[in-house]
Amino acid sequence: MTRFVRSWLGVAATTATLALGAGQAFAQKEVVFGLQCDRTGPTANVGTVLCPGYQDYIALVNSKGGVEGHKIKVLEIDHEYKVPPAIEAHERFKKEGAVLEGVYGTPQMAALNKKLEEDKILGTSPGFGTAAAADGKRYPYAFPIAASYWSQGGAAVAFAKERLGGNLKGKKIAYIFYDNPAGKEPLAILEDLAKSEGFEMRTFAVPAPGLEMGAQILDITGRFKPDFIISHLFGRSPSVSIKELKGKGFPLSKVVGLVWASAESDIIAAGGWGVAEGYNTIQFAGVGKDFQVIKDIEAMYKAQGKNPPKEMDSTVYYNRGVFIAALHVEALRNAIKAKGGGTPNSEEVKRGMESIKGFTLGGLVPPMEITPADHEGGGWVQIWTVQGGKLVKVKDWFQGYRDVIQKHLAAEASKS
Amino acid sequence: MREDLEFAFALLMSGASIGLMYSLIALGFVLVYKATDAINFAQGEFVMLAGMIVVTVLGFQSPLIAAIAVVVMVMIGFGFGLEKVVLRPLLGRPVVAVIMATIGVAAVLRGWGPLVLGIETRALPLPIGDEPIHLGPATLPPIQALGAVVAVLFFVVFSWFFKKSRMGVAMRAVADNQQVAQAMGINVERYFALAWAMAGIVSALGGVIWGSMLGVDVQLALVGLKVFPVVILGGLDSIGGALIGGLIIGIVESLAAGYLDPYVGGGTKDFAPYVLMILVLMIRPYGIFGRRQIERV
Amino acid sequence: MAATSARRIAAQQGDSQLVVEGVSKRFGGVVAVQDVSLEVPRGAIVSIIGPNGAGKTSLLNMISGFYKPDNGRVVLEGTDITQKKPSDIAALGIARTFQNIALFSGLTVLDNLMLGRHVRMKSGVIGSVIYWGMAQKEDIAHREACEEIIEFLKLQDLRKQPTAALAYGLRKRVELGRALALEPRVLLLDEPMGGMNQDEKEDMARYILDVNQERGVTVVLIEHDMGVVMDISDRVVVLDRGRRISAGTPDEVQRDPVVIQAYLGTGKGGERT
Amino acid sequence: MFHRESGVFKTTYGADMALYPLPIAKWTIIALGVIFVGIVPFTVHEYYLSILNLIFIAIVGALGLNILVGYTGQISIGHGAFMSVGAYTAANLAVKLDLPFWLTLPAGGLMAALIGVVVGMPSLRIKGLYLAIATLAGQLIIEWTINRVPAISGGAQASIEVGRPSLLGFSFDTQGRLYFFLLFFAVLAIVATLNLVRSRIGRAFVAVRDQDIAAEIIGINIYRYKLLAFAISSFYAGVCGVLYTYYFGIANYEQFQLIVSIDYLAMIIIGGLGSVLGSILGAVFVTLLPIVIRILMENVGSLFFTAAEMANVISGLRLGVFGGLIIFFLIVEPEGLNRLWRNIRSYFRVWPFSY
Amino acid sequence: MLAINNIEVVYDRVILVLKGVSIDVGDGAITTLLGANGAGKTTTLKAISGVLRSERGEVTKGTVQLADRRIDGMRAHDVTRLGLVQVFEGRRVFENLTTEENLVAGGHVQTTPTVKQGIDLVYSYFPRLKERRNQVSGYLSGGEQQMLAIGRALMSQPKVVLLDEPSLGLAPMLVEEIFGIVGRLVKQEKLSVLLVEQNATMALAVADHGYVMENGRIVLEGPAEKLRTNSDIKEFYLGLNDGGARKSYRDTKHYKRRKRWLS
Repeated sequence: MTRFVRSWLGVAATTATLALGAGQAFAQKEVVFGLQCDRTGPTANVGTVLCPGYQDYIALVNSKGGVEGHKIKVLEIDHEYKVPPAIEAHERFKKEGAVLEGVYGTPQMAALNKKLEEDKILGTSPGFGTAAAADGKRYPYAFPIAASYWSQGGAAVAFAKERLGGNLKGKKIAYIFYDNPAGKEPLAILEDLAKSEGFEMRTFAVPAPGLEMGAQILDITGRFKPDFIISHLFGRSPSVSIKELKGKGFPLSKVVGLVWASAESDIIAAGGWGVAEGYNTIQFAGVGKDFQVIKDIEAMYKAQGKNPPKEMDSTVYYNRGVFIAALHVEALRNAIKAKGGGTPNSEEVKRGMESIKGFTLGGLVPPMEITPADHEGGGWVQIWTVQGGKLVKVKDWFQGYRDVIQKHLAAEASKS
Repeated sequence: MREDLEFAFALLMSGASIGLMYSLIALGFVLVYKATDAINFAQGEFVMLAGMIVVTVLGFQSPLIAAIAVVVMVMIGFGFGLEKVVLRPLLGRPVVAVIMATIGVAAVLRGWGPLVLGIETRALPLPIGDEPIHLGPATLPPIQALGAVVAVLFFVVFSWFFKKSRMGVAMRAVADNQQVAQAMGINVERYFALAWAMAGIVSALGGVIWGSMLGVDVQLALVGLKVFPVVILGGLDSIGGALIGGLIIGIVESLAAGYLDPYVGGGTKDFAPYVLMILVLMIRPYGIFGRRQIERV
Repeated sequence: MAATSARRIAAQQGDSQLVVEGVSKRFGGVVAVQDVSLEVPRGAIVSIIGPNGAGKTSLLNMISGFYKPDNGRVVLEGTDITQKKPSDIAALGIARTFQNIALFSGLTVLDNLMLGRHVRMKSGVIGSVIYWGMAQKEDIAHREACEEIIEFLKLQDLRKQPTAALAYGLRKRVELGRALALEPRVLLLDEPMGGMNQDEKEDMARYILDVNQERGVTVVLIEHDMGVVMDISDRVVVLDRGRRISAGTPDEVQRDPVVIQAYLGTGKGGERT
Repeated sequence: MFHRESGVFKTTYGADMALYPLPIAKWTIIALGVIFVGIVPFTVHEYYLSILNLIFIAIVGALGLNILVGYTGQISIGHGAFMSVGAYTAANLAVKLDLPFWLTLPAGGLMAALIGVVVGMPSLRIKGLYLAIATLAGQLIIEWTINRVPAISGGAQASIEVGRPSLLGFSFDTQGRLYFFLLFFAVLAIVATLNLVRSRIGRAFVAVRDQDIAAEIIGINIYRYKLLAFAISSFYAGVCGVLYTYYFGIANYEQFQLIVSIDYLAMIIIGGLGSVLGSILGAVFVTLLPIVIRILMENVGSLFFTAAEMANVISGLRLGVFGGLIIFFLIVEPEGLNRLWRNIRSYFRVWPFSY
Repeated sequence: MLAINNIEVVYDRVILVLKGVSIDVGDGAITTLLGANGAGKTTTLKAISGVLRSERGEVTKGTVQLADRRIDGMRAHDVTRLGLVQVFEGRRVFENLTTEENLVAGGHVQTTPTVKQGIDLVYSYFPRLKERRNQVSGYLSGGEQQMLAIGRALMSQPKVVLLDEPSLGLAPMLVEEIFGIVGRLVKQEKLSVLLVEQNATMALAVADHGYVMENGRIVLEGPAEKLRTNSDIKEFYLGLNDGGARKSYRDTKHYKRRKRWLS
C-alpha cells in the first residue's frame, strides 16, 4: 500500500516539475544556447573542464548585461557520449527555442547532422567531427569553427618540417593514432603529404581505450626509428604515449600531439611536467591564463566573493570552452546587429556565425574568418611546447598546407 | 636478424610485464568469484576508487605509506559493505543479475566517486624513479616491475592460503555449498565478507600501481576491461590462472601489435586476446586452469 | 496374467524393440559401462538394477543419446541410433524421465506437456510469429492430446500451475506426463519411485503398468526399490561396476547368488546391529 | 498481456490460449490504440514525440534481447554490434542500391541474424559469464571489422548517410512523421514477440533456459534453438539498428558501442526478464530516467547548488541514480517493473476491498 | 538431549510449513521421523540446525532445546559449535574439495590437533574414505559420498546428529552398510541421532523411537517396535497387507485416496 502511494507521489512530483520546466522558458526575454557535454562518459576528462569554461564565459557576458541587451540562457545536457541522449538533447534545445547548439562528440555530430539541417539550427563541432563538414555548402548547419583533423594533420606535418630543418625528403614520420574514425581521418592528408614532401610515413594504431601501448612504442622506437612522431590519441592514451616514449628515450621535442592529446591533464597523468619536457601540442584555442577574458572571469568570481574554480587551471580545455562560447556569442552579436537589435532566430544566428571575422578575443581565438563556404574558419592552429613546467607558445597562429586541405575538401564536395 | 630477435624479446618482455599488471587487477576478480561465485564487473571502478582515495589522502600532505594504509583499510571496509548491501541479497540469482548489479555498482562509483573525491586528473607519484630497468635489449619501466612483483607476491600468498590454511579450505567449502558449509559451523557471511575484503586489498594496491602509471581520474576505471580475457582464459576460479592468463594476454597483445598490426594496419591487440580466449574456450570451456563443473544427469 | 505371458512369448520370439549391443563408456580413466548388452522386447517392462555407480544411468544416457558410447551400438526397431542426437532419438519415440526431476520450472504443467509434444509439432519461426492460422490450429490440436494425458494422470486442477510450486510426487507425475506427451514407443524411467513414500509408490506403479498395458508402451526402468522392481518387471538386468552380471525374470535374478552378493545383500534390510 | 482474471470460463482451447483472454483486455488494447494513433501524435509537443520515438526504437531492441536473455537464458553483451550490423547493411543497400526501407529493414535484420548466429556459436559449448565474454569478443571484432573495411563502413569516417524513409512518395522526415513509422515497427515487434513466446518455439526457448539437458532429451535440439534464439534476437537488434539509422540519418558504428549493449541489458533487467511487458517498461524507464532526473534537478537543484556545481551534480547524480536503481530493482523487485505493474494492477482490481 | 517444543515454521513470511511440532531425541538413541514427501521432515531438521534462515524461513513459535540451551533462532554455525550437526539429504559433499579437505572443513569449529584426531577417527569407521583421501569428492561414488557426508559431520565432535535420508538413491547393500556404521557410531561415540527416512522398514529397524509426520504435524509417535506393528504404518509405510505379508504392486488398485490421520 505505502509503496504504491509513494510511487504515485513520485509520478505526480515529476509531472509537476515537467510542467514547471515548460513554463520557465517564457519567464524572461532571453536567447537560449544548447550545450551538449560529456561529463561522465569516456571523454569526461574533457567535458568536466570544457563545459565549465563555456558556462563561465556566458556568465561573464550575462554579468555585463548580456549581448546587445539580450541575456543568454545555457541549457546544458550531459549525454555521457551516448547518441540517443544527444538526439533527445537536440530536440529539447529545439523545444526551448535554442538558436544554436554546441554539439559534443564525433558520433553525436554524425547523428545530428541531418537533424540540424532539417530543423535549421546550427551546431558547432570544434576540433572533432568530420573534416568534410568544413564545406558550408554541403553541410549548411554544421560548423567545425576550429581546425579540423585534416587541418591539424597538415599543421603537424608543417611543424615537423620546420623542426627537421625545412625539408622532409627522405625523413621518416610515424603516425600513432587512436584506432577509430577520428583517428583515421587525418590519414588522407598525411598520405598525400608524404608523397608530395617525399617522407616515409608509417602508421601505428592504438585500439581503445589505449591504456597500454608498449608494443607500438617498441615498434616505433625499436624498428621504425622515425625522425618525427605525430600523435593523434584520445582519452587516457596520450599520457601513456608520452610516458612510454620517454621511457624508450625518444626525444619528446620530436613529437607533436594533435588537439586532443594536448592538455595539461595528459601531462600530469604522464607523470608530470618533468617527464613531458619538450612535448609539442597543437592548439586551436589559446592556452594559459594570460588573456583579458580569463582575467575577467577570475574577477567575476572574486566579485562574487568566491575563488576561481579549479577547472581554470586546466587551461587547455577550459580555454576551449571559453573559445566555443565566445564564438557562439559573437555569432549572436552579429545576428542581433544585423537585425538592428531585434531578437534573432536560428537562421539569422547562422548567418551571424557565417560573418565572423577578425574576432580574436585578445589572442585566444585565431584570426579566423567563417564564411558560408568555409565553416572551419581557416583551420588555424598554434603550437605550444612543454618547457620548464608549463606550456609555452612556440608557434603562433598558422595554417598548415591550406592548399592541400582545400583540394581534399573540393574532392569531397564533388563526391556528393 | 639479431635486431629482429631483440625486437621479439623486447616485445615479449613488454607484454609479460604489462600482463602481470593485468593479473594484479584480475586477482581481485578471481578472489571474489572463487569464494562467493559473484562476478564483479566493477573491478575497474574498485581500482579507480582506490586510486582516487590515495591521491586524495596524499593531497592532505600525508606520507605515501599512510595513504596506502588508509586506502587498504577503506577498500576492505568498502568490500565488506558492498557484499552486505548488494551481493548478499542476490545470492543464488542468475549470473546476469549479479553481472548487472555490479554494473550498477560501477555506475554509482563513476557517478559519485569523482563528485566526492575530485574530478580532475591527478598524478600519483611513487618513490621508485623513472629510470627504466634494462634487461638485455629490453627495458622495463620500474612501475611495471613493481606491479609484476606485487602480482607474483599476491599469487604466492593466496595460493598458500587456499591450499594450505584451514581458513582457505573453509572458504572453498563456502564457495562449494553455502548451506552445508553453514551446517559445518562455518560462518558463511564472515567468509564472504573476507573474500570481498581480500579483493579490496588487491584493488587497493592495484589502484596505487595503475594510478601511478596512468594518473588518477575516472578513466582509471577502464583497466577493468582487461580483466575479462585474463580471467576467462586462466579460469574464473584459479589464482594461478589469473597470473598465467595475464601473462598470456599481455604477450599476445604485444605480439599482435608488433607483428599483426603492420599487415592489417589496425589495432588488433584489442581483440586478439579475445580471439585466443574463444579458441581456448572451445577446447576447455572452463579456461586453462578453471575447474570443470561436476555435472551429473 | 495373460498379458504378461503374451509378452514373454514375444520376448522369446526375439521381437526386440530396443537392442543395446556391447556398449562401453569411459570417463577419463574411469570405466562407467563396459560391454553391456540388453534386449528389450516390444511391450515389456525391463528393469535395470544394481549398486550405485554400476552404470545404470550412464546406460540410459547412451540409449537416449546424451552420451555417445565408445564401443557398441544401440538399435531401435532396426534403426541404428548410436550416433544420433538426443533430440532426434526423442523424435524417433524414446522418451525418458530423470533421477532428479528435470521439469521446466518456469512453465506451467500444461506448457511442460506441450513441450513434450515438441517433436510432434511443426510450426517454424515465421508461423510462430504470425501465429494466427497454422500455428494456432496446431497448438489447439496438440492441446487436445495433452488434455488427454492430464486426465489420465489426474492433473486437471494443476494445468495452469507453475511446476516449481508442486509437491515432489506430483512433479514426478508431471514428468511422466511430459514423457508420455511425446507419444513414445519406448519409455525410459530413471528411479521414478526415488524419494517417494509407499502411497506415492503405489500410484506410480499403477501408472507405469497402465502406460505399459493400456498404451502398449515398452518401459525400461531403473529403480532401487526391489519390491516394485520384482512386482512389475517382466525382465530384470543387473549391473555392477559397469558390467552386466545377471539377467532374467525377477525370480531368477532374485535367486542368483552373484546378485545377492553384489547388490541385494541378505535381503532383510536393517535387521542387524 | 495486461489482464488475466479468474472466474471467466472458456469453452474452447482456442479461447483459453488467446492473447487477450478477457473482453476488458481487448478494450484496453483498443483504447491504447486510439490514444497512441489518434490522440498523442496530434496533441503532444514534438519534443515529447522525439522521446517516444527513441522509446519505440528501444522497445524493438529490448524485446529482442529479452528473447535471448530472458526467455532462452543465454547472455549477450554484444547486442550493440548486432545493431551496427543491421545499420550498415541497410545503409549500404539504401545508398548503393537505392532500396526502400521495407527492403533494407528486413535485410538489415537478416544480416544481423546471420552474424548473431556466428557470434552465438560459442553458446553451444559455454554458458554464463564465459558466454557473456565471448559475445563481448564478438562486439569488439565486429567493431574492428567495420572500422577497418571501407567497403562496409564507407570510408575513414565509418559513416554512411541515408535519406529519410519514404513510402509511396510520403517521406517520414519530421519527428511527427517518424513517430508513425517507428510506432508501427514497435507494435509489430511487440505482437510478433507475444506470438513467438506463446508458440512452440517460445516454449522450447524456455525449456532450454530452465533445463537444457531435459530439453534435449524430450526432443528439443538445444543447439538449434540456442542459435535460433541468437538469430531472432539479433534480427530484432538489426532492425533496431536500421531504425536508428533512419532516425539519425546516418549509420556510424560508434553509435553502437559496448555501452549500448549494457543499456539494453539494463532495460530488460529493470523491466523484467522473460516478459514482453517488462521489455517495454524497461525501454521506457531507461530512456526516460536521465531526462526526468535532469528536468527535476533543473528545477529543484537550483535551491541547493550553484549553476556551476549543478552541471556536475546532475551528471554524477544521473549515473549514480541509474546504477542505484539497477541495484535496487535487482534486490527488491527481481522481476522488475513488470512485477511492480502487476502488483499495482492487482491492488486496483480488488480496490476498494484491499486487505 | 534434544527437545523440540511445539515449533511453527513460516517460509517467506506467509507459508506455514510446520504447525506445532514436538519431538524428543533421547540421549544416545536413534529417533526417526517418518512421513510423506512435503510433510515437513526436512524443514524440521533445518529448523533445528538453523540453516532455515538462508532459505527465507523462520521459526515463529515454540522452542528448540539442546541439552539445557535454547538454540532456536541461533545461526547454523553457532548451533554446530554447540555440538549439533546436520547431514543433508542427497549427500551434499563439497564436490570441488578432496575427501580430506572435506573433513578439514567439517572440523571447522575444532582446533587443529582435534581435527587431526578426528580425521583418523573417521577413517577408522570408513576405511574406504582413507583410500580416497586425495580424490576430488565430486568423483566419489554415491555410497562413498554418503559416508563422507556422515564422516564430515563427525568432525565437529557433535553430540547430536541430524541425518536426512541417508538411504536416498543407494543400493540396498550400501544402505545396510551405512546403517550398520551409524548404529556403531551411536553406541561407541555416544551420539544421539534424529533420522529422517523414506525407507521406513530400515528406519524402524534401527531406531529406538519414532514419529510420523503429515502436513507439518506429528500424527503418531511411539517406540519403534510399537510403530512397526501399527496397522496404518504397516499399510502406508511398510507396504504390508493386513496379514503382515507384503502385497504386490501389481495388485494395487487405481489411485486410492490417501488416508489422513487427522481428517
